Amino acid sequence: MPDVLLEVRNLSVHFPTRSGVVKAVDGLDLTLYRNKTMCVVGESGSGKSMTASAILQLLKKPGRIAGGEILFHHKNGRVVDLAKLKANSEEMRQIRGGHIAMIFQEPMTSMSPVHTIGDQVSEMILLHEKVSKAEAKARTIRLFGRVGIPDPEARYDIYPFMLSGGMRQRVMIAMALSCNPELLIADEPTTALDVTMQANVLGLMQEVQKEFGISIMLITHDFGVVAEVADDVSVMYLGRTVEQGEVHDIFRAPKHPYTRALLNSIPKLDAIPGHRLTQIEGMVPSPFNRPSGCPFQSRCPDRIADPCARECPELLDAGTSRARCYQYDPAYAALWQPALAEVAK
Amino acid sequence: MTAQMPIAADPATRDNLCLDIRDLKVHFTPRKRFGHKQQNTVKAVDGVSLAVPDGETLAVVGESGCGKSTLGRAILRVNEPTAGEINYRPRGGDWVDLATLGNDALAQYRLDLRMIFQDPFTSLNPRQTVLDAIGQPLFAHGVNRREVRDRVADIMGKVGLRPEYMSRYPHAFSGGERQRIVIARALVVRPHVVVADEAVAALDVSVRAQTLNLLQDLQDELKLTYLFISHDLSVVRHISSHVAVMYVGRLIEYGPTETVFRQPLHPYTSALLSAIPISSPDLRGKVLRQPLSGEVADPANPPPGCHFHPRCPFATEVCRTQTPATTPVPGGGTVACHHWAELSLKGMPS
Amino acid sequence: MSTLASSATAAPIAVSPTSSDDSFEVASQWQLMWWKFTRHKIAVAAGVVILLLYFIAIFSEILAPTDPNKNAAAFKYIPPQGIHLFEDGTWNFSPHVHGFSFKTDPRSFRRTYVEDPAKIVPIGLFVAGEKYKMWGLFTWDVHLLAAVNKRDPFFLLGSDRLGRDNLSRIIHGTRVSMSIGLVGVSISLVLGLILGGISGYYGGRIDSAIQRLVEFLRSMPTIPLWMGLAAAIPLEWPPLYVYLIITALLSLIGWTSLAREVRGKVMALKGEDFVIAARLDGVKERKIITRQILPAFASHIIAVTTLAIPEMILAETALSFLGIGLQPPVVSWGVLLREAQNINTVATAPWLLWPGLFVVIAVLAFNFLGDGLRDAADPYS
Amino acid sequence: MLMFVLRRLLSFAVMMVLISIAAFAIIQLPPGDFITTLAAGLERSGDVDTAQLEFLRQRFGLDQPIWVQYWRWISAIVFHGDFGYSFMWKKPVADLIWDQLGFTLIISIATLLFSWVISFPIGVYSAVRQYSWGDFLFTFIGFIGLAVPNFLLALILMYVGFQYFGQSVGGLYSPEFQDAAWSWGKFMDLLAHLWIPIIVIGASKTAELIRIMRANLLDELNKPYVTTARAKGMTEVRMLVKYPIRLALNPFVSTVGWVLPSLISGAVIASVVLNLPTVGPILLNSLQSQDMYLAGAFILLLSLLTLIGTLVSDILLAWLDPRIRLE
Repeated sequence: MPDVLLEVRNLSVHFPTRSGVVKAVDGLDLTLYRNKTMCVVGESGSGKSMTASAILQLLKKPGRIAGGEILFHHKNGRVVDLAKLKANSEEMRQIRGGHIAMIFQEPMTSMSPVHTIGDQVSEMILLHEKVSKAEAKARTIRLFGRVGIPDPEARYDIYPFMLSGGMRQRVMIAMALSCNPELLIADEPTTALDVTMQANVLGLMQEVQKEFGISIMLITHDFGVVAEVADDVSVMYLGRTVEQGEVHDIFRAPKHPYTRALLNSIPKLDAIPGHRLTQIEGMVPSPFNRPSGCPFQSRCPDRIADPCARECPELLDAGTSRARCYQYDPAYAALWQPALAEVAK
Repeated sequence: MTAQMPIAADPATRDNLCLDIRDLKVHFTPRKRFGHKQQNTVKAVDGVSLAVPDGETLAVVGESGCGKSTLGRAILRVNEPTAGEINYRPRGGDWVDLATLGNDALAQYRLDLRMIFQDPFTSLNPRQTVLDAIGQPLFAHGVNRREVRDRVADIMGKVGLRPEYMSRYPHAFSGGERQRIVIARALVVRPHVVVADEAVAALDVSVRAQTLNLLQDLQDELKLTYLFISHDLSVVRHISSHVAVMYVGRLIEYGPTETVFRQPLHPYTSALLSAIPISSPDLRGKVLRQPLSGEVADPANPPPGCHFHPRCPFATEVCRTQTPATTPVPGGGTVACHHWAELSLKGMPS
Repeated sequence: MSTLASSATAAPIAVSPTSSDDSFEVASQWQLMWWKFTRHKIAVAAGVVILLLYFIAIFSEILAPTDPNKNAAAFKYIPPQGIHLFEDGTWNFSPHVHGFSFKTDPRSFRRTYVEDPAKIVPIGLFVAGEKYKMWGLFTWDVHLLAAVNKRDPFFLLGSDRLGRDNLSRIIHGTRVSMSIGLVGVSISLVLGLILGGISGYYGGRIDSAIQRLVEFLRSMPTIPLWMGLAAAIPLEWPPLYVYLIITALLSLIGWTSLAREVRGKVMALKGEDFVIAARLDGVKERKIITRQILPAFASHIIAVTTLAIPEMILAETALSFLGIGLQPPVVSWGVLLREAQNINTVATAPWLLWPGLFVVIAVLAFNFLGDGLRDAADPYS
Repeated sequence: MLMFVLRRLLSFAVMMVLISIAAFAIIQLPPGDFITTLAAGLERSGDVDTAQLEFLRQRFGLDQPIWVQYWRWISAIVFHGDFGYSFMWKKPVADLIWDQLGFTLIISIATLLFSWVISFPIGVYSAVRQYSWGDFLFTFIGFIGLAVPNFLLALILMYVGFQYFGQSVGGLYSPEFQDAAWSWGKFMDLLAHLWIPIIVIGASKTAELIRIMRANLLDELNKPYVTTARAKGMTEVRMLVKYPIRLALNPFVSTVGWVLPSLISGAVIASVVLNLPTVGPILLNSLQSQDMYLAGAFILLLSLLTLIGTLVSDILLAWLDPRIRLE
């Protein structure tokens, strides 16, 4: 039985706006294990980044956690509900950086432009550990070397604008690793990078995961990234997890119609060039205008009006993975049997 | 400086082309500011020769700063070429060099060569209705309003938008729908060549497939030629028949997509291909990565010789001093590498 | 290059066209802005105040109880009178104010006025009073609210050292002060649009030249500069000339901030994809400027212009207050405040500070309105 | 950094030349030359000294072309510190201006510091507690501060002081120190009087700076690096001070470039009302009586002060911001 590190249960994040409350995250479930990489995949508006901010209580105003639990399992077995902690409490601040570190999409704007990179990294060490400044600096330089920044000693005193995008993201990774966290949340860490840089940064993340023994929660829209690094996958659509499972299972046998459609819609290198892509009809609904019932029903090829328009079921056992679809509800599964038989033929 | 050979100089092969670009250069010289050091000229496109086959899709790939967007924009004369030829052959017409045409002479070809922009939010004027946006080229060329309405309605149907929405403003549409409007604006004049600059990069995954399918359908229906500029190699492999790889302003490899992806001849192409994320977790560990060290060179201050030599594992003395010539290779492609014949490089990871 | 669709494209306002709320979809930019503006209650109220001030400015002859330059040696420094609607002690409707009698302080021999309830000064609406030339076109004598007998003292806001009616002077001053803001800003706007537009559109050497000029003008301390220039105006020039010259002087410096805004906007817009698209579509350059670029920042410029008007008003007030701006007999709020320059005068006749209140109200209203317009100018945020 | 300072110094010099031309042009603006004006005045008073008039004409080269006149004027200033002659005071200008300029400088800089010290914390408070009651209150006060012209504020303060406290609030000293030599007592007396002009001159700029600081900080608070800093586990206060406030300081410091000119401008007007011994009253006087060398000297020197202020703020900004410093 793998060791659970973080459990998110029925999490909701709400954004009150003039035109009504946007439920950016709406009843989300997620389980992360120690030493594993969990990829959270979704399109814009799926609430994946919001989930990451909610875990560390870093939501931008007026967003707030409207319900649910975020259970963090300490090494000693103690379990804390992060959703109940005050955003600026001592305990939350210990968690941030100390137990859960985070890196972001845009490494340029994620760092202060007027402080040296060395200062910004060693500051984290000084915040969480009782070490001298010299010690923190020495450790920072070692980390810079580890994440592949050439000539780390000289780079300690330079500013972020003097580095390339890939180098900046390495600095962010060094910062995240500096206090030996148990979990690294990476929000689209390679989206702003070129493909060669992306490969390097992903490779680095995989290396340090093994070396430091950490879990990674990687948020992305790119199934290629998922295929590269994930152990587990959680697919999100309009604020909900629609499918969660082991990466090989998800790729081999996606269970939720959305996952299936999404995987089919990506041009693959091993496919015949120029073939027609399987496309998902329609557009992602606006958060103000989400369909009732299953959020995907407006675009779902397998939709059957009766159960799908009802309130969506929980994540159900779908064999190799768990999916949030009535097809896997024993009470309704029979409705899809003829169609599935058709597909099987 | 070694002259780069025009690649499609052979008149026999020129028959099936619609664009024949020769030694195109687009240089940006920052204006000298008083009391400041004169900054280096940025050679965004530096001697690119390229043949675009008629009715097919040529993809231009490369990392950010390689000059692929500038190349596309120079062909449409959004950026003025510094030197070189942009030979274009209209349907049933004769070759003409777009690079040297004056604005008036250019105007008629502006309807033949069209552009699709990357960001559907900035490429539509928020103050124009869909009708005015799509119909803009028609209005500008004096087509009467009634006919414009008909043609806009027609093209809206083709790109999958309901013609009833033509009096709406862009803010009423989602990103994917806006991109359809942009596509409709490019196609309403029945063009010949379409330059698509990262046309699907800003779109969501589920919308991207729709848009790529749409582009392919329209190509078949309207016999379009695409110049497809992209950084996404999986998309490029999917959509293009030929591919041109650029590095710091220069074309380093060109050829039929399948050939280039399976058997790249330039070390940079090979490295680029090896960096594509795998498409299935089953392939983990089966793909040999060739991580590139260092950074993309600064186009204002590129290294001498082959611009790629500081990152190239095969670089020798000649690479550091001499610019490699563009050499035709078997299979109809070209490569600009001193050592291509001695190397045996790996293709795409699958 | 790879700005992928994670957050940037998630515009919360982009409602899918399947929605039934059609008014939003077909609403033009101006409509969206208007909707947004009307949500800004303070700005709407400020807009009403400004309309009211301009109404006063347009109809000042009728609204003023009397001629602003009519001297009445007998009624110097009369304090403001209160209006009584009914005949004293009864309910007979008979609007009036009380007259005055003198009282001399036996020790200081200073004459003071004491309201005398016995003296009734009847007042009325649309009374025939002092004759005036309406808009300089035709002679008329109707006043909205005035003493029935035009020789009677009627000073709702008191009188000054020459016994002139403070209220009438303020109302006429409104015309001058409010129009100077408008005229001055119009000149600035023309200069700012042309120079800023050229600077932003063409760039290059012209741009640097204009930018240096802007920097130069901005680094001058404005008041001494204005003072120097204003003092050079010959005293014997007719008031209208002085008015125009002063306005021109104010806008000579005021255009720089507008030019900066215009330049920034034009620079950003000329590289916008939709402008390039228009050019590729074969739209003529002139039409690109008038149809694509100008409308795109017109709303913003209106907001900035609105915010520039109060600065003009303040500058005119300051110059006139110092005595080097507008000269009597022209009345502006600044000219009026000049009467209150001396602390002893203010102590005896604090009502002479009333024009100051008008300045403050006008400036506040323009600032609130401008802020509201600026917020509304970008309907997507 | 050195290159940056050198470049700024160069443009400073160019600006100075342009401003001196502008100041000279203003001197020349009134119709006729001032000797004629002077002669007319002297004739009326009856003591015409033709020799002196001729000397002046020679001295300032009034019979020469305009650029020669400019050169004589400016070269005398630059090389000999000779600003010309005041006909009103019948003294060389150089003997008249320094005290007033000194006071103008003291008051302007004191006001600048006052505005900064007040507006910085209030701006920070308003941004961090956006839409709180305190924020609304300060925003409202800020708007009032913007709308009240400073001379009106001076008049109101004087009126209130006169009416309710029975004391005059003008001037910089109490009567007993007016002509006294410098002493500790006089200095304290100066400080006691200085606050009124500072409030009068600084009110509207303080209001403006509050708004600027608030807007700057709100911008910074929305930037991703703030989230990064929070994600490190910093306390809110420490995070605010180290990052967003530090960054919002940059545009705030650069405001000195235009705040100083407007403070100097404001000091000129307020001094007329408050009867302060700054440049204001004497400049106004000289302009009204067309004592042009005096006026020209003031305009020139006030502009110089302004330019120095801008220069200092630019260098300060470069020192604060590595992106400029290391360019």
